[in-house]
Amino acid sequence: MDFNVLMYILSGLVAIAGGLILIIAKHPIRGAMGLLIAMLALAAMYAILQAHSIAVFQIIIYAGAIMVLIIYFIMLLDIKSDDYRRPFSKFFWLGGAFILLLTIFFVLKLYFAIAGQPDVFKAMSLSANPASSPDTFGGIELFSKGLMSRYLFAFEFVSTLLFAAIVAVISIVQLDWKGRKNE
Amino acid sequence: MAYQIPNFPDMEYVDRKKRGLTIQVYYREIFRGVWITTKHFFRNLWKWLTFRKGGVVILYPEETRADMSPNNRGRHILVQRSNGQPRCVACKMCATICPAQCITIEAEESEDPKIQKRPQVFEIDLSHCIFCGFCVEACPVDAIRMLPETSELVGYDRFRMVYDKEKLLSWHPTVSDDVVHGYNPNA
Amino acid sequence: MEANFLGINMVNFWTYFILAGGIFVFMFMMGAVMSWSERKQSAVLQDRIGANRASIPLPFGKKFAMWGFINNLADAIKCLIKEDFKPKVYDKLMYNLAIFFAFIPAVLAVAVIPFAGIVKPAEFFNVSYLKWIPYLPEYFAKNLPDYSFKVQVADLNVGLLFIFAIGGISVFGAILAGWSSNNKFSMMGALRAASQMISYEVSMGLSLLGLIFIFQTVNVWDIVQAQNELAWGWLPKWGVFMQPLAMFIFLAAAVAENKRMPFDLPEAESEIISGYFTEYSGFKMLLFMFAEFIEIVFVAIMLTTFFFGGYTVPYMAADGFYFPWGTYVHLSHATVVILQLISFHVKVFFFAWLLQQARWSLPRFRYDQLMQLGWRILLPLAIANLIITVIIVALGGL
Amino acid sequence: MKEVTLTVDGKKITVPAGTLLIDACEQNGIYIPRFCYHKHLFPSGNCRMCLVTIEKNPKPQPSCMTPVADGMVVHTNTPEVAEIRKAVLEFILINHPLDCPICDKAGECMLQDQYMEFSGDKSRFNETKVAKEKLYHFGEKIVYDAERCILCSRCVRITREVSKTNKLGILERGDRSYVALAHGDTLDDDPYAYCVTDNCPVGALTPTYFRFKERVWYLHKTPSVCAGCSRGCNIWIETKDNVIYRVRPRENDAVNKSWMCDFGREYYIYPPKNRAAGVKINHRAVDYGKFVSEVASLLKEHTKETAFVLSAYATNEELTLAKQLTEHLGIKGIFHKKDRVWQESTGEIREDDILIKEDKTPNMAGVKNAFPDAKDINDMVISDFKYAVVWGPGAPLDKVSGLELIVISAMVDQVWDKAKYNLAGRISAEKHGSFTNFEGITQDFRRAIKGENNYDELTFFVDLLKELGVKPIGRTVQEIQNAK
Repeated sequence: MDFNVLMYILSGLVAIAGGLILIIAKHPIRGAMGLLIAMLALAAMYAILQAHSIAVFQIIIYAGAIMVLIIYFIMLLDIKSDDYRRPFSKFFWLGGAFILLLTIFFVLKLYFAIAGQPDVFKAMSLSANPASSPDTFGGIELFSKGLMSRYLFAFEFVSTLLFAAIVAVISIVQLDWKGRKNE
Repeated sequence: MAYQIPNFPDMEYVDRKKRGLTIQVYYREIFRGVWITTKHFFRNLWKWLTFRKGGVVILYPEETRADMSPNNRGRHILVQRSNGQPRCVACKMCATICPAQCITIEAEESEDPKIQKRPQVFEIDLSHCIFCGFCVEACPVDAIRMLPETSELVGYDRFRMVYDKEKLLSWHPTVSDDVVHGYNPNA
Repeated sequence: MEANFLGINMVNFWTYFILAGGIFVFMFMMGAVMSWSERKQSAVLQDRIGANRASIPLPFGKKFAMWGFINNLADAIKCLIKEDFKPKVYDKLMYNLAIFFAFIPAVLAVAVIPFAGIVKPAEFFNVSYLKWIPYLPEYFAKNLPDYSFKVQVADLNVGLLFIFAIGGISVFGAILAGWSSNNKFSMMGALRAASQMISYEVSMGLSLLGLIFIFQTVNVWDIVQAQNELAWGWLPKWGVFMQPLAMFIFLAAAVAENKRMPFDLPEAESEIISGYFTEYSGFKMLLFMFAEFIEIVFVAIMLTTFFFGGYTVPYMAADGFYFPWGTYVHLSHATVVILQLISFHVKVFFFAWLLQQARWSLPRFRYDQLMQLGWRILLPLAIANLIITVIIVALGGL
Repeated sequence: MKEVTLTVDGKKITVPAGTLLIDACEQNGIYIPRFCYHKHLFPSGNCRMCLVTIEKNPKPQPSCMTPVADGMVVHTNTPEVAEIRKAVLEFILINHPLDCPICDKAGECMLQDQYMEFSGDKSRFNETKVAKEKLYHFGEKIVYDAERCILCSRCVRITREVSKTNKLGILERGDRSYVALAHGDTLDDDPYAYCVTDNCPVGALTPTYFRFKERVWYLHKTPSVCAGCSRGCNIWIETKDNVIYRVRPRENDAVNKSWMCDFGREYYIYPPKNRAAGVKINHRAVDYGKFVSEVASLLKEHTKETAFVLSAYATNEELTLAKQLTEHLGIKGIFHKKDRVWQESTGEIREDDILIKEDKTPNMAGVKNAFPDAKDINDMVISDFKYAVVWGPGAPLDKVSGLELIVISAMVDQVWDKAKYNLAGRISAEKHGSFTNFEGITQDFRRAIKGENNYDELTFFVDLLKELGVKPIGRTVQEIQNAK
């Protein structure tokens, strides 16, 4: 067992815990904090996998910018924890069963993936894998080159998608405003 | 743009609508301000390093100001009659005018029917007092005055700041017993 | 000596453990020094006397006051033992969590800052004036003859971005503290802090982009190294010479980012009491204050590192001075490292002093002025600076 | 009645014939200064402050002695009248000692007010003032200061016309005159003695209970109704920091004019020592909510066996709720009692033909209005009942001692100690409400001081009704009065 692997598994558990908090927490701001924990844990996982630039961008963009905005707006809306307390839907059991099946599927897949390779943890460790150093894998240089050449279209296309989403949201909200004015 | 004001070389008038970039980015004024404070800083620092007192303020309460005004309104005293009783007739004019409401008076019947009324309790909470001197002006019989010095008002306990009748009478400027017709400052 | 535990090189582990601990202690001490200089420096520059009362009594009626430094000790003790007031109705978890969000980023971001150059322990102790140290010289010469390390906790490939990432997280401290306190003033402070920090982070990032273009790296170690090179044979390539405008933009943006005077709107005491930490008391309030003092030091460290050559001394290489007129002065390895450390600390102390000086000289901005400065002056200036830099770099200048 | 029309300051006014000019002016908004004239006393016309000029009259006339006449043309604001007033004030102030700082009247002194309004001149009197007796005890109740006295003779007329004891008189002549009692006499046995202090225009007569206690500008006045007897005199309760310092009559021509008896004042000023406190079951303090629910369930179970003994100290609003409660529960055994009866030993007067009534409770008429079927407690047949709600003090012990008692009272008496359920109530100075006096006049009063007990009878009945699942007629005095 490598220290990196230990930390990796730990980060993964923290990320799952954060996701659970996001779903379970009654107050939206606690949910947002759960999401933040999940984001930070994901960043830690990227960092352990030597993808330093993705880790840092994960924190800057998601944890630093988007989460701040989300919490900012939750804070401004002054939501009490009772506002969103609703009984479980009747589809709860259906959804729960689906999630359980999914979990079992992934656990099994993981088990079969690891079972065939006794050195899987060693392969993940830094000392045993000199090929994956920042200069050859996760560094800012390679990241930028990839982003600006091979994945440029996808990157820009995603931004168009986000733009479309923003326009859609604004149009929906404006429709709502118009409806309210008529009331 | 900034304009010099005649006779006041240090002051500048800034027209808000015509502010130039130098003013808008604030850096020029920031450096000017920091330059002034830095001059003070190093001047005082040099004094400290040469074992002199850097600040112009006093080390209260060890030091008292030599230039304290003789009219300074410090702690209160109650003026006494020749027999040591306070001149105060417990009329509560001072308590009424007091903006800080720090004076507590309880009256009682005096043995002397000419005096009739005297204070049983007379307390000034000097931790509330704002030293405005209204009580001195309101007093119809010149029974309360204020001394210039204040240094005794330092204490580690707020209850120490409540001056009762005995404490206020501990100063002994006895004056004539003529209650009604004001006071003679030379008495 | 290549001991391994869970795949960790134990020599490296102990080196960085001691280094990280040392830098942590350094930041704490600087925080204490700042809280002292906040009092004493302000007093001296305002012709006052300043803190001088708290003292440790010594025999013969003497008092050990240390020019008011004991006040810090008294403050800490007081804050530890005094009653911890809490709001009547508040979000307990967030209220307590906010302190960590405010305090940890302040000390975490220093991890990528180099405090000195490469140190070779075996060579380090091999100088005449360090011979008196027992055991260590022999130990390093015998066991680790070739071992060397950088005086930097984490030499990250993305170090500069890491600083921004941590800076982005530190907003949560203010937001959560203000929101969870259930107080209008705290809330106001939190809103102000959040919008101010988001706004100024843009200008701060853009001002540093020029440097990244010139030095072609975001690795902090490489940036510092690049600043030790000479332009035209005589001028050190310090950020302030390469990017003078960016230095001013960065200074303003960093001070605003850290909510310091003259941009301390989030805790403007004349308007909103203590802003987002109004409802904190005792040791919790002390931690907020301490985080703020540490942030001053961090701004000073960033200025030093990115614009004033970091730990480097002009014209000094790893083996001595190479002056532009051709003179060469040989220095031993230990001397070089010590000079680098001194250089770094002198610069940091100077900028910390300067920031305090500005804090006690300047009046607070109005909130609209603050936003105007951020978005309408600093941001366009930073962009213009960036464009010019890009053009010059593209044309192959410098 | 015949009406006359006259002109005052160019304004035509019409008043009944026989009205005094000073009253006619005041009814029409023209205030004429006065010292000796009092609305409810026979005018004496000795202070000369109310002099006005009447056309076709060679000299200014005292308006308090002049009945109106048809076609009269009166001037009250001419320079001549102002000069007269200044001269009169200067004359009065010649021997007035001006010891306002130690005078209890300062702040409500007619001489101060009228000097500030009509004179404001500096004293031209350089000679020595006449020294008189400063401290002269008219018994234990009243202190007389002859120096301050302006000899208006109001006090003399009060003893002559109101209390009809004729105790006071003015002795000597000129600047030696003073008010005095007969040798060896006191005002202590005059039941209206304090009225002379209220109506003294200066601080010459001061009541000992208030002497030097507090300056009058600190006092907060609350309109109230005296609960001392069924007359229901209108009073001002004057308080500071939740302490009653002084009680004075409030003018009401229909009930008490400007007077009230001394027993009524002492009823408020000397707080009773036997005040009840707390909410108790079996003499142990319990939660108020628990008390209400237990009493409610008890009353619900034992409706037929419960006697409901009303208090004549209760306000009309409380009685309204009590009526709603008894009607809802169907309690048949309702009795009224006299909470306080006259006792000769206290020195109190049983009844006189001025104000004091024999019925020493304030609201017996209200009780009889609300519960016309209620019987006197002395007619109660004990064997019919097992439980009794006793409201107010003074229930005869032999009637209720065998029952299980729920006592709601502001005072501790023998019944209070015998009770299983105790709830301490409030006295009338501590609550809002209204009393109906023996003549059937219903008068509102306001709360003057905050009582030590958190619960008054009104809230208790409201909570009891809520506990029983009934919507009360109103939750506050205002709501109940509006509902009626």
